[in-house]
Amino acid sequence: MPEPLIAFTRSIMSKLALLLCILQSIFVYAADYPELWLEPARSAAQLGIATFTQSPFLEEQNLPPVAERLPDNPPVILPLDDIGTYGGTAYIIADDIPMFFSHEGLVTIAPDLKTILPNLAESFSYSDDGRELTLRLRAGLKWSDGHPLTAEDFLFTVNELQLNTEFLPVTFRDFVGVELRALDELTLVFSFENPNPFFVNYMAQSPDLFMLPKHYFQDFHPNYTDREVIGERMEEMGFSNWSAFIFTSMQQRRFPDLVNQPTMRAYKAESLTPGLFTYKRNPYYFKIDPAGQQLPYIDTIEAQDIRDNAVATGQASTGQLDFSGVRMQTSEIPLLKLGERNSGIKVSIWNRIHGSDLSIQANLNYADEKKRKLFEDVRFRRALSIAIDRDEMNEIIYFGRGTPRQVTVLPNSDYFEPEFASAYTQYDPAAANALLDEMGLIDVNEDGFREFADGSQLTFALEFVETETPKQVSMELVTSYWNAVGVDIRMRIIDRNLQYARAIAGEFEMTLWHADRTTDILFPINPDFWVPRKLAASLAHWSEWSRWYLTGGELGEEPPPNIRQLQAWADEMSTSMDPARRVQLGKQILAANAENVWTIGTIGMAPHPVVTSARLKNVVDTGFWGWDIRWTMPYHPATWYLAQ
Amino acid sequence: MSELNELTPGQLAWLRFRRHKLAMVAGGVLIIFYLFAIFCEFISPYTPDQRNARAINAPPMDIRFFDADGQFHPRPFVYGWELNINEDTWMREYQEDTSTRYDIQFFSRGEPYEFWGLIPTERHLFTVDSESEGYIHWFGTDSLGRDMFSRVLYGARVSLSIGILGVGLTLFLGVLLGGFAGYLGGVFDNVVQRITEVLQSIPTLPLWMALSAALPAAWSPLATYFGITIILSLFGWTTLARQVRGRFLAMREEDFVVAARLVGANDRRIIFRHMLPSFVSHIITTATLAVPAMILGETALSFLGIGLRAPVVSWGVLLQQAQNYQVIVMTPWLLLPGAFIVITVIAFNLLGDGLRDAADPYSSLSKT
Amino acid sequence: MKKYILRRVLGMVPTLAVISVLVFIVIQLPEGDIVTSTVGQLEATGVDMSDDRIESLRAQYYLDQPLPIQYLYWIGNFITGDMGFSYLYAQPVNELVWERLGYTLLISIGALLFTWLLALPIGIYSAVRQYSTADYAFTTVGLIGLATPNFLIALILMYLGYNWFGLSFGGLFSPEYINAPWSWARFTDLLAHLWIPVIVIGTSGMAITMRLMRANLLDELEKPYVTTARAKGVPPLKLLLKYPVRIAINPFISTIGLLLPTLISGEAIVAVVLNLPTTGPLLIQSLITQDMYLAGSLIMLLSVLTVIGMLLSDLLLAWVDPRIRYERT
Amino acid sequence: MSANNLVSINNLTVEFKTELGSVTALKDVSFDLPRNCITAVVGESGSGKSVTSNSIMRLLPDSAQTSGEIILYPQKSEPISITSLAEKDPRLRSLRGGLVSMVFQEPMTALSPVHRIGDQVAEAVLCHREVSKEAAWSEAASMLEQVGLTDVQQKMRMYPFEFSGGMRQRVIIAMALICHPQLLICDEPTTALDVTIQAEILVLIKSLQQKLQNSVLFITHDLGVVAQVADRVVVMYDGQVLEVGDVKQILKNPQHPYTCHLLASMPGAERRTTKESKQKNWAAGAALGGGTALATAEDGRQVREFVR
Repeated sequence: MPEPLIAFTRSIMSKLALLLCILQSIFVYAADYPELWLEPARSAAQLGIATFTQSPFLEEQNLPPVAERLPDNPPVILPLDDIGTYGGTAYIIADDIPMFFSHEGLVTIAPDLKTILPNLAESFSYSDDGRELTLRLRAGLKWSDGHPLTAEDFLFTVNELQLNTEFLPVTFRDFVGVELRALDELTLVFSFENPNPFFVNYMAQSPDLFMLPKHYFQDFHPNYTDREVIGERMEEMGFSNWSAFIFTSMQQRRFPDLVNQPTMRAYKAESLTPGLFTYKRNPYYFKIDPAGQQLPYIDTIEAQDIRDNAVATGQASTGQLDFSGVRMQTSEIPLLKLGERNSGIKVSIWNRIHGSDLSIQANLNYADEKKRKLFEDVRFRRALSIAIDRDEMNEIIYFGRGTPRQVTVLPNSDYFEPEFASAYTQYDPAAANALLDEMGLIDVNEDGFREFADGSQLTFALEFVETETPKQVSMELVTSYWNAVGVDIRMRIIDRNLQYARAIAGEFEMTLWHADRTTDILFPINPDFWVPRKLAASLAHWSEWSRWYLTGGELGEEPPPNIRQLQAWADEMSTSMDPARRVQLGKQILAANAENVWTIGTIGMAPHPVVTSARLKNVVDTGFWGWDIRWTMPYHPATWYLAQ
Repeated sequence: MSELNELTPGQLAWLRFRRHKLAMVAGGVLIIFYLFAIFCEFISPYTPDQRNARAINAPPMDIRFFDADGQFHPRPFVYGWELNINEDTWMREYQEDTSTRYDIQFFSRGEPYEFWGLIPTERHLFTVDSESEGYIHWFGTDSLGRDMFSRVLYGARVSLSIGILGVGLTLFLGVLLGGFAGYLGGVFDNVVQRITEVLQSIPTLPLWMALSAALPAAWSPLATYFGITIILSLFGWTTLARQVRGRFLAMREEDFVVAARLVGANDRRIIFRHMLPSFVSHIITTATLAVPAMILGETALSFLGIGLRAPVVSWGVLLQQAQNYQVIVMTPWLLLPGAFIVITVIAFNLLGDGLRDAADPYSSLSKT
Repeated sequence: MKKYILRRVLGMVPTLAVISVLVFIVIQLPEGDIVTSTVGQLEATGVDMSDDRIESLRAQYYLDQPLPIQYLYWIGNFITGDMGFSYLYAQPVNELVWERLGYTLLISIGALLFTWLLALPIGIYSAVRQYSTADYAFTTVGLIGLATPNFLIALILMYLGYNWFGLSFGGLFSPEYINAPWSWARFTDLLAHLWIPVIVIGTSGMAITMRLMRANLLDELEKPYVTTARAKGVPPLKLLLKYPVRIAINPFISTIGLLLPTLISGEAIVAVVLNLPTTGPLLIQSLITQDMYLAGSLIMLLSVLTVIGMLLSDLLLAWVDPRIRYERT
Repeated sequence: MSANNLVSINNLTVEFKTELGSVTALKDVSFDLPRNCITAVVGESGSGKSVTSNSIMRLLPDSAQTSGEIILYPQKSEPISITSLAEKDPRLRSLRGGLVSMVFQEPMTALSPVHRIGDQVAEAVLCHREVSKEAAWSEAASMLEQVGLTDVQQKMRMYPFEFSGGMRQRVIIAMALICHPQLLICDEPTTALDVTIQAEILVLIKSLQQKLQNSVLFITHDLGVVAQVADRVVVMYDGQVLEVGDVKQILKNPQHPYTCHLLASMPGAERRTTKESKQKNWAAGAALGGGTALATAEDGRQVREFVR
């Protein structure tokens, strides 16, 4: 076929495909994103796309033709607004890398915050008893070095790493009782000890834990390579053993060896220098657009490693960054909006996924008996909660655009009831004073602060990490509200590493974190803020009860019956195959939390600024921002492009 | 000419100091600042943590004598402000409402406080009627609606005292170690010399950081304050010790010391009665020049988030809260504590210059 | 002279030994260690960690050994040129440090030169025209530089740099040159960015240098040899530069070594604000995250440089000042 | 007059302004320096000897206010009014070190410690004549030989601190004479030296004067030295000239009582304790100034310390 004809056919075909997509979306368009994003991506064959094009960037790189690099029947992703054009370098800061190109897993998350969609897998299905999950991989998927992605890679990662006690002495909770086998090169079967209906959620949210390129890492794995050879390699790279090396590879963004490691993501590390991480498009990336163009659109990403927030904000507000989200702060929206008028950037206001920006926790397992008695008293927690003027906080910190609420799931969750969010949020200092008086906490020496019933001094230390949400400024307000009802609180900002160590050791008197896991993606499988089943930096108020649960009663402290009930409900919720039963259990858990105020919430679903440059297109105007959905995963960052 | 005879060395020094106009001015400024710091509860119209939810990030207010019609009022006043949050820009816009006028009242009632933590009172130097809707924020307000003027004053108390306290400690260490090293010589001198050398070879920042991070979490703000002061002075004494040692070495051989020793005075007496007084002026000067280093050190620690922390109000803490891009562009009045730091540091330097010239018995009085 | 150098070099050994112990103690002081830190970071990315895992990590990092053993292990490797492994960056410290150290030295030396090239002539001028208006003006400007906290100057200059010259925020290069190979364009781009940190760090030392130069020179101007030279008929400017200035500058040469720690500390804070690829942010980050080998080796390295710097400045002084040269041989 | 005199000083008055008022250092001083002759100015410290010599060189500090006139009559050119020269006048530079040069009291500090001897001596040549550096060095070498140094080539590469005081003073004399000045001012050149070396230097100065046929203004407080070298004597006290005359005449037959007491306090003349001689000295001053002289002298000293 002569060249012009090919081009003509291609353009006709792509226009047809586009038309089809658009027609579909017009009829069902409801939210700020195409309704199609809620369904499994159509394949090229379904849409009749037979010719594929690639970025000019990839030409003359001695690569196989694009059709051979793509899978046999690539998934087609509908861009938000229009079909993009290839090329360009996107400038971001390193912290936004996970937001600018998502992890690619077997399955992925839809923007409704509920639905799990196939991704690398072409389909997945559960057995009726929920004990078997079968996934079928797309045929012809390839790692960024051209090596095929097969069931082998998953078997290697799950069976020889995650379930290998040399690699992980203690298996991750969500992998306990999991077995993986392959029926053939493309069919994977996970089987579970108990019904595990939400394992797909976990797979979608943490895809990086399931797949490492076997052909690369087998050179570092003792099952495949002589230990002495590995030892020499480790010596050279400075690692003490092979598991430290692979563990680092899985977690470290700055790890220089990433340049050598194959990936399935849209971009691959090209160079990691002290100040700048450069990523280039993955020539074997598996998704295409409706015009048959291989995604992503953008060729290069240059991510500066910026620590200081002033620099990050300065760059974002003056249009020097194409995308910026993770370092943007609610308080800086006016500045960014000013940048919008002066520098032509676009400031989209998303909503943070956090049920509450703060989850204030008093340690119910605290070693000091007197304070522990206080913390255990529900009147104390309720008093602290209603002593907070959330409306004023909302005005002062959130421009009145957040939602005063307790730590609970988002309104669109199946498990939500309005009173879970509103319980004990009405500002009532008089009632708070009455509750505290009733407990016998009286200001004996008239210094303005209450003392213990026996007259001894009563102050609380509240230590926390300033990260993600506006915690310090919130706590300055909360401190003043609590001081107003006679509670003397001393806050101190600490480093993140200390937060973790002290949280799991139960050493905090009081601390706080931000409350995510509020969507139907993570809540049903990990209701961590509401049930003591996990040790984490974010959960410092009942670590001993969690430890008891995790070690089967060997360590920690046996929880009281109502807490054990909670744990039982949670266990049942994540294993029940009956959706109605699950919702019932989930609501019971949340109702108990609303009643007992085990952690105190402030403002949730807060406005979060996301800054894009004038030339970056196809980014949604509003969305949910947070961990549950890996920030941008449902919004298809691979379809973002730079307008010329 | 003969009047010169009657001048004591102190009077001569004062004459020389007075000639230093800038130093005089600097001294005056510092006296005012320290008065501010001492009487901050009274001078400030609000307490440092008092919030005004109707004035968040409000710019400095104009204090007026002339109203909108150009009419003069003997009593200064401020206009009321209307707050409007712009839906598009998300900005809090403040508009003067010339129909509401709030007179400034002096020695009037306001937020109750305890003067020096002892005397409970509610009198402030100036306020607007606390019963009314009005408020006065001369330096504007911060992101929580707290009065910057009050906060700067309360911050002065911490920052200025940290300078003096820290230098006091530095002097104590420097003079003690340097003095004994210079006077005794030998092994002791050698040890001090080596310690000095070691401390001077390590970048101070990591030392500060590690020590600050090691301060126990449970410490009260006051204890942390003293901890930080000690950390700051722990590494400042080396320079002073070197100078003192040098002086002692030179002086040890001088006639009056030799004479004292021959008479049989013991070492301590010789050091404290004879040698120390002879360079007190030098020490005072060095101390004056060291105060600003302490104040800047506190700021640097606060910048790194390992110095003093809220709710303690110091200039460093205030500036740390202002160290972002938004402040420079949109709320520059939050940088005012920085201006006070700059003025204080300059003033101490000029004062130190003046004192040095005054204290130097050889400095020339001739006019040029 | 050779004997003197040898004696000085040998004298460095005990000093460095004491420094190394001190550095080791200092990095152990804060609560927590690299394991709590790594684990905290991993946990933040969604990985579950257990108590066993933490203990096994601790063993991997030799943190279960007694402190003296840890010290010997560290310093032994340091002496042989192996600065250990950074857990934070998952790289040998050697690979992390050298390029950044180059930029640190570039900026520090640039700042020093900037300070001297500006402050010394001003100091000379102020001494010659003592109490003139210009003397006061320069002193005041110098003091403003000294008095303004460095990070504040950095922030403001960065803002102005963008508003006036369109310079990108922070960094030593424009984004397009960060990874480019060295070329003339990249070099000029570096210079276009270098001035901000150089000025910020340089200004803080300006006032002190000016004042010292002024005082030193005023002292020297009184010396009889100046009168001798004047009586000889040496032209005024030549006289000033050849005799008193030449001698008044000597004390500065001897302080080059001592200035290094100050410059490095100042550079660290400025580098955080300006996002410079130098050792400063690395140092601060490693101290915060308790990355022991990185922090320890970096401080140690900087201290060694300082001690060497002191030695070099002493030698330099001996070279330019014959009195010292002859005293010490 | 001008045919015989190299310099004439007429009604020279010098005041130093200070914060605390002014101090008069010279009061209406007038005397002449004849050609080819060594004139000594004698007086105790603070009597104004050095202020006089520094006035001739224009080396007074800026705080000095001068009235009166000093006129230099060079051999082959127009007279120069030194007191009225502007600081930037090229004639002033050719005067300093060229027509007039100076030897200072403190040989230990009068040389730059960081420059080589040869460099410092040759510089005087380079400042006044357009010659090559090599030529200047060789001239310096021959001059240094003339002042009695041996191993000149090697010594020129050395630094002042490697020299003894006497050697340094010889270097300074060489430096002063290298441009053949018509007037050499020696400001107490031997005070800081050992007695034996003192004599050597005096002999050197005297012999060089006879050889070079120039004028020397010799400032000293020591009448013994005066007797040894001077042709004429000027006696000064408290900024005033008390007596001027031929050396023999003044030593044998002093007219002024102060001169008598100076003579009496000479160690060589009458051996008495220093204390006694000082008392005499003051007494003489008292006689002169009418009771307050002592106090005045003391005040003057105090103020001068500040003036320094």
